[in-house]
Amino acid sequence: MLNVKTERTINFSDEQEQLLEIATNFCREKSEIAQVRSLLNDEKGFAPQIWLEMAELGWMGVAIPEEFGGSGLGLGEVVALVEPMGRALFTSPFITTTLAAQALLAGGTQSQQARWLPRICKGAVLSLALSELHGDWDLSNLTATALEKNGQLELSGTKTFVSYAPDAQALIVSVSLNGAPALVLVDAEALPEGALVRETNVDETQRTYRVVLDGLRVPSDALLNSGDIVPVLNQIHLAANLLSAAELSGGIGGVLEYTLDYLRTRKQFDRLIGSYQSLKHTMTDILLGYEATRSHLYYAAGCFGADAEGEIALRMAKAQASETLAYAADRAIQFHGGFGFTYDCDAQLYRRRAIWGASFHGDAPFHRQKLGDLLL
Amino acid sequence: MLNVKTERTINFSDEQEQLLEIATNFCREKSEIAQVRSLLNDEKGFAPQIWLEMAELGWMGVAIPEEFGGSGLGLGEVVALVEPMGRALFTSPFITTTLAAQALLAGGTQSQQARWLPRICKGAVLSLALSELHGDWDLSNLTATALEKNGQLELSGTKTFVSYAPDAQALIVSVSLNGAPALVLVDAEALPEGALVRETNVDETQRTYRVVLDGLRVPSDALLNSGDIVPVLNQIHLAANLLSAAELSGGIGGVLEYTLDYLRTRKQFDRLIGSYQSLKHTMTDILLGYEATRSHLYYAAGCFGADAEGEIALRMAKAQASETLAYAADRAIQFHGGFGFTYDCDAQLYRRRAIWGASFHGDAPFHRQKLGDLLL
Amino acid sequence: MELTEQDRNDFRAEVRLWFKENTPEDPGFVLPQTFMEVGTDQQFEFLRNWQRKVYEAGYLGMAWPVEYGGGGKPQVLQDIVTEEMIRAKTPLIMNTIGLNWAGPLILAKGSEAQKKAYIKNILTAEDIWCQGFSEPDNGSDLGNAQLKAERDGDEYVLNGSKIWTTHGSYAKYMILLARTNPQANNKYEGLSFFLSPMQVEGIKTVPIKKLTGEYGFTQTFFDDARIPADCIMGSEGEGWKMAMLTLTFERGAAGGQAGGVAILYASVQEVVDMAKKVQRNGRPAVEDPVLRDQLVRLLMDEKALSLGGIRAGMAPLDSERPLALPLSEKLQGSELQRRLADVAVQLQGANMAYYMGDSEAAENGRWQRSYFNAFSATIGGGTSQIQKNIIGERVLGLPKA
Amino acid sequence: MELTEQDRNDFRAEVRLWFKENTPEDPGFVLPQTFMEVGTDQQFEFLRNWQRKVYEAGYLGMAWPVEYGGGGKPQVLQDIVTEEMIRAKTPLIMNTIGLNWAGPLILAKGSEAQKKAYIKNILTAEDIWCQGFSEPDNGSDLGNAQLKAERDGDEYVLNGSKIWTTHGSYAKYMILLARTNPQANNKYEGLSFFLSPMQVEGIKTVPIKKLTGEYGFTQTFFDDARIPADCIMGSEGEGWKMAMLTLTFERGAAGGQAGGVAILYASVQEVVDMAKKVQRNGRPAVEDPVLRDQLVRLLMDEKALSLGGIRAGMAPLDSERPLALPLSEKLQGSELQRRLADVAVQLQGANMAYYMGDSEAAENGRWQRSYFNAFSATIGGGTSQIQKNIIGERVLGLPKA
Repeated sequence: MLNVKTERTINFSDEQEQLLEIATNFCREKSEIAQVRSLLNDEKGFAPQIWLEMAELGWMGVAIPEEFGGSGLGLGEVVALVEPMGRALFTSPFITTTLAAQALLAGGTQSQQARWLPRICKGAVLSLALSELHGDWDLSNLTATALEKNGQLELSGTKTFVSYAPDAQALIVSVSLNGAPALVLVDAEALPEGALVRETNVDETQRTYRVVLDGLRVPSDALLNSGDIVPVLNQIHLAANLLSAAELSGGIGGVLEYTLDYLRTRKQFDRLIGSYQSLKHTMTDILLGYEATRSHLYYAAGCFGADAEGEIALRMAKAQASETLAYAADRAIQFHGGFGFTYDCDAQLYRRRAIWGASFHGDAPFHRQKLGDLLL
Repeated sequence: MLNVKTERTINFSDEQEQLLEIATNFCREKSEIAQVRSLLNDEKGFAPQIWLEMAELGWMGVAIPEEFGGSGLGLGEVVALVEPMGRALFTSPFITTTLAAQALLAGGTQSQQARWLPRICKGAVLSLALSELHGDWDLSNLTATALEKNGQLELSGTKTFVSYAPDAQALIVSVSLNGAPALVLVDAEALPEGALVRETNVDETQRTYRVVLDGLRVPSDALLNSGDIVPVLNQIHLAANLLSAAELSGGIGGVLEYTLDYLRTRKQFDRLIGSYQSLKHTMTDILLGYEATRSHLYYAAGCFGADAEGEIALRMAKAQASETLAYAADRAIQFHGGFGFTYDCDAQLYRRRAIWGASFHGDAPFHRQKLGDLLL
Repeated sequence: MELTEQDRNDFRAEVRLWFKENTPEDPGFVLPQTFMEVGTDQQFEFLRNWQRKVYEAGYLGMAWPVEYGGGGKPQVLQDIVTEEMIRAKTPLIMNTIGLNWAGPLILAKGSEAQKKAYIKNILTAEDIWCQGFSEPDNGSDLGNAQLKAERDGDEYVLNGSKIWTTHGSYAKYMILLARTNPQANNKYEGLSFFLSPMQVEGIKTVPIKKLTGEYGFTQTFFDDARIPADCIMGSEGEGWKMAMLTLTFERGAAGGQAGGVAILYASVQEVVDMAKKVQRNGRPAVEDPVLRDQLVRLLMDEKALSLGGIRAGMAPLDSERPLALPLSEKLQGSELQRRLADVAVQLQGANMAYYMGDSEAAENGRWQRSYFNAFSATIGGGTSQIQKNIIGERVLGLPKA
Repeated sequence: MELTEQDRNDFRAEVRLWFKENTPEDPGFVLPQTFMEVGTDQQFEFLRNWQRKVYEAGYLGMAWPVEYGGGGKPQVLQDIVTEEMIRAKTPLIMNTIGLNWAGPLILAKGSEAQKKAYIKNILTAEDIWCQGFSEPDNGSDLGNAQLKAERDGDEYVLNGSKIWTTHGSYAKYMILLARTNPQANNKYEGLSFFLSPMQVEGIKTVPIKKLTGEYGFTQTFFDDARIPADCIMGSEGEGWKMAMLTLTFERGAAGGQAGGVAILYASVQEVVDMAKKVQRNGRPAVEDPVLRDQLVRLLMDEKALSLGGIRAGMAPLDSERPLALPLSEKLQGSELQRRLADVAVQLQGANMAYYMGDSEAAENGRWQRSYFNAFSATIGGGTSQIQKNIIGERVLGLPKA
């Protein structure tokens, strides 16, 4: 309701404030646009030495309990790291590794946690293999299977959009086991030759792979906790959308500033084009979408995990971020005129990011539909 | 498909051309805005002497066969009369009477046709009583009932939005009879005292009434053809939407010109406000919506009755007209600034018309949903 | 006086109880949703009495100085009262122009005599205030105001006309922007600002019928009307400065308002509730998937607006463009109200054509009326188009045309 | 020659058969959707051969004069060919700038020598033509072109740069707008128009990588390049007039084009067909009610655009604003293509991130690529924003800023 303080407010911690500032400076320095563009054609798609610097800063452990070498904070703090990354188009296996850590915390066995979480804090890359070719955002819709045989699991099927798979020391793979969803922790060394197929992702800053599971065998103890795994999948789904919203929110900030720079300096018909009302008002709409995104985002960051309210908040954040970035980058291309149509104009980088972000665990119409179920 | 001539084209007859011109001049002359406004507080809501002039011009008989005194043309020709009426906010029982005539042609008995169609051509007002309080646009959803008893029909229930009911010599009323839809022709004289209750219609140019049927008895031969009446109801639904689209299309033309006049002459901050791009571009969007409406409308007029293609065309016309007028009139209020907020500014008249038009046999989302069923 | 959380909670409980016990029942006639919609004497008297009652209970002007009739308490208490009024769905507090625009101005810039003369009667609703800024030919362009004020001895002689005067026919005073020097260097320097009496020969108010069919505004005509020279605020030529300061109070960009709810905003939840009751195409409107998508969009926008109010105060999340949230609140709030009323009308399906006064109109035709009334906020106080210019230029640094 | 309906139908049948028998099979590499997208030599050679084949069959330049290589037949026959090409989904006809822009201009305004020299080789695709209008600093503002052409004896010396040169690296000639008199009364009078050769020392083309990752345009640099003085069209100072005439051909506002399909527009039905095949949230995308609403909107817009083309010729339905439909076709067509590609991408759900080259990309990533390529038409030839200004001013009579 307008002008009324909601009972719940935005909880923005000192840690978030510090991380936001540190990450902003870090990304500004380490991810200048020349660096971003040089990575587009790089096979890895990220800079390993910078990844190690991040590990040294403790970023991969932010949301990992202290007993495993982390800082014991939450995903709300991770949001403050990811937003600046999105703004600078800085890419690394940070999101997928963070989500893999969350999956282990939510559903891993004690020995899995003890084995992998400390390594993650120190810089090990892990990745999630949850999507399939049918493209359903419901992570419980699984056609990949595991069969138990002689104390081993035999996997088959194909997973899609597995980020940075060749750099991952392990993958967390969802499969159907005895008709129910299950998660399996697959050591990278167990993958057969040719299991990883690089995908052509519209977002060239990303590295994603299809993983062909056929012929893959892992020991039975590679299973995550054998209880009902659906809540774990749901939690990954929500966490993935929170971090995705943060990354997209940053992207809006980036493309907004990039476009404003042009509109403030480019002349046509002897006028600065930013003085034209049709451009000025559109940029204002984009600003308002950006502000709305950030409000949703940091509210969601502060109440992540708080049942329905937390879920509502992050779905709003993702829906708003996703649609706003798509619009902002679409207009950025248009408003850059002929230059906007070139590969050299950064507008396309953000537009491609918007598509990737929308595809990643649900786009705006998907989340609005879910919100309808929660709110109406 | 772009740039490809469709097999079917817009059939615009010489008769349509003539009627369009005649009606444009007629409405310009007979329905100046002062006249429109003087009728807002008039009990009847229309000028009977002008109605008789229309009858003399043969307008009520345009779509009635020659054997009944009409011209034997079709509803496509009526469209060319109604569009200029909408533009001038000219109101009369023309649409409801024309639709009643079509209902009689589609489903009336020979004696009903022989009795009423010639009278309609000469200026008798008839009206349709099809809607009910549940507001379903599906005309087969009926809670009003008729019971056959001693060779009579006993009616009960309430019909809504019956146009110009006190001036109607007869009403065509839909009821449920033995569990199936039926249409009953009710002579005005048979209506009990107090059966007509004037409604407060948001569109003050309209006169609509609730008709309380309780206690109403009519002879059995008041039934329209006793076969399946659903196709007749569907035909009325389609015809009503075609004429409504025409009226709304005219309204767009009217409010567009009205607003342009203001934007070309009103200054703020020492500039003609029409020179501001945010207004100019919006007006252009409205123009494009208007042109799209007219293209759909005259295509629909030319292929009315042609099965699926005709139905698709008129639903597109109604959806486009309805949404465009609502938008055009909403922006007209806004762009007139403070004056737009007054009752004296005509923008509100068109905005109210847009609501009435949307309510009348289906708004834009409704028709798009039907189009989805037909096209996807 | 530092208040503890406990103090605030205790006070909130007290206030909540008071409004529970004292909020008037439905008077049997339609009440305004905003202070600009007071269109009948019946409404006016009812709301004036309600304001006096709230004031006498100590819940209005709580943070204004005691010597002029205020409560001398911390602002936070008044804010709690406002929140509780909204929660209790009380009628609105009507004398808004006095309480929230003229009052803070007088307290900030007025002479001791002016404070003594005006402040208390604003609080009690004894004196109703109105505003004379807009003119028929200068709706958006205030700096171009042409109403003439010519000095003649101890008086100014006023000639011209003001428009959109809320409460014009009830007001005892008007905050008036007038041109004292047509030969000034620029249009702004020629303006002066007056606390003009309204019951003066030569001042006439004529009601304006709104697009809803109701009343609420007047046009005010000045025909050789003479007002005392000492009712000027500041000195000659300072009118634009005073007007701009008034607007910062009006827009809530500066504090100092007496409090009270001036506008009863509709919430999206109310639309949702209706969508569950109203039929569309033979089923509850809320089941329509396309409409659900629209409703969720509205809920998201409303939530963002509410969260924006919180975030605006949080420096680390607000440092990049600190003006973005404050400068966009009016634009977004007013446009949201228009859009949600529009959706609320549409979802009524075939019955959307029923208007206020029809027994079958959903929620007494409230939403149709709200939709039309919503334009007062998207037009008044700077149109939405002007707001976007301001944001584009002042927040985004885009060049002026 | 008056053609009967029967003549036209017979001709259509003949053409339909020819395209059925002669339309080439999928060459195994991606073909361009528009003439602006020819990015590889492989594509170029394939399309050049296809154009020659169509010309040799008598289906291109049918209405151009026989003496210059045309068919000397009624325009309606060429229009039938174009329609049948679309129906048969043939590859596009690539030498568009020659066939539809430069060719008509030369036929309308060129000397006999120019017609003899250029027309036939345009039709056979022997000579590829390109256009030099836009410059790096003057994308939208053609009248401000700065490329210098200085007369030196029997030659002009060119210095400067043109950008967005479609077919720049393949072209033998360029229609060139250049500044011959920087001291003219106004910027327009200083311009002249040339049929400039491209294989000249000092002219260099550099490919521009498009946002899709492909090629198709070049930037063209002129560094003391000398061209014969007699390749001017009209006289010095008539450049703006010639450029404007060229744009009327380019925009289809005047007839005289040689024909052939230059742009393979996507139809909404293709998106609908995909929506039936593609899964979204575990069910066919076409079953999503919100998406259905969007698809119907697109179908309506497409139908209106197609009907508008018919209605534009019908005086009684077009008399109020006869320029409205012709002037809005480019705007609406280009924006529709962008929107429909956007929807086509979105409906792919989680798989929308697959791009051209991925074996799992829906329809080979065609829609992602189409979406990006769609901006060439919303930006080129006058941005959509400029189109709206033109319509607002020329059709609606609104004042210029």
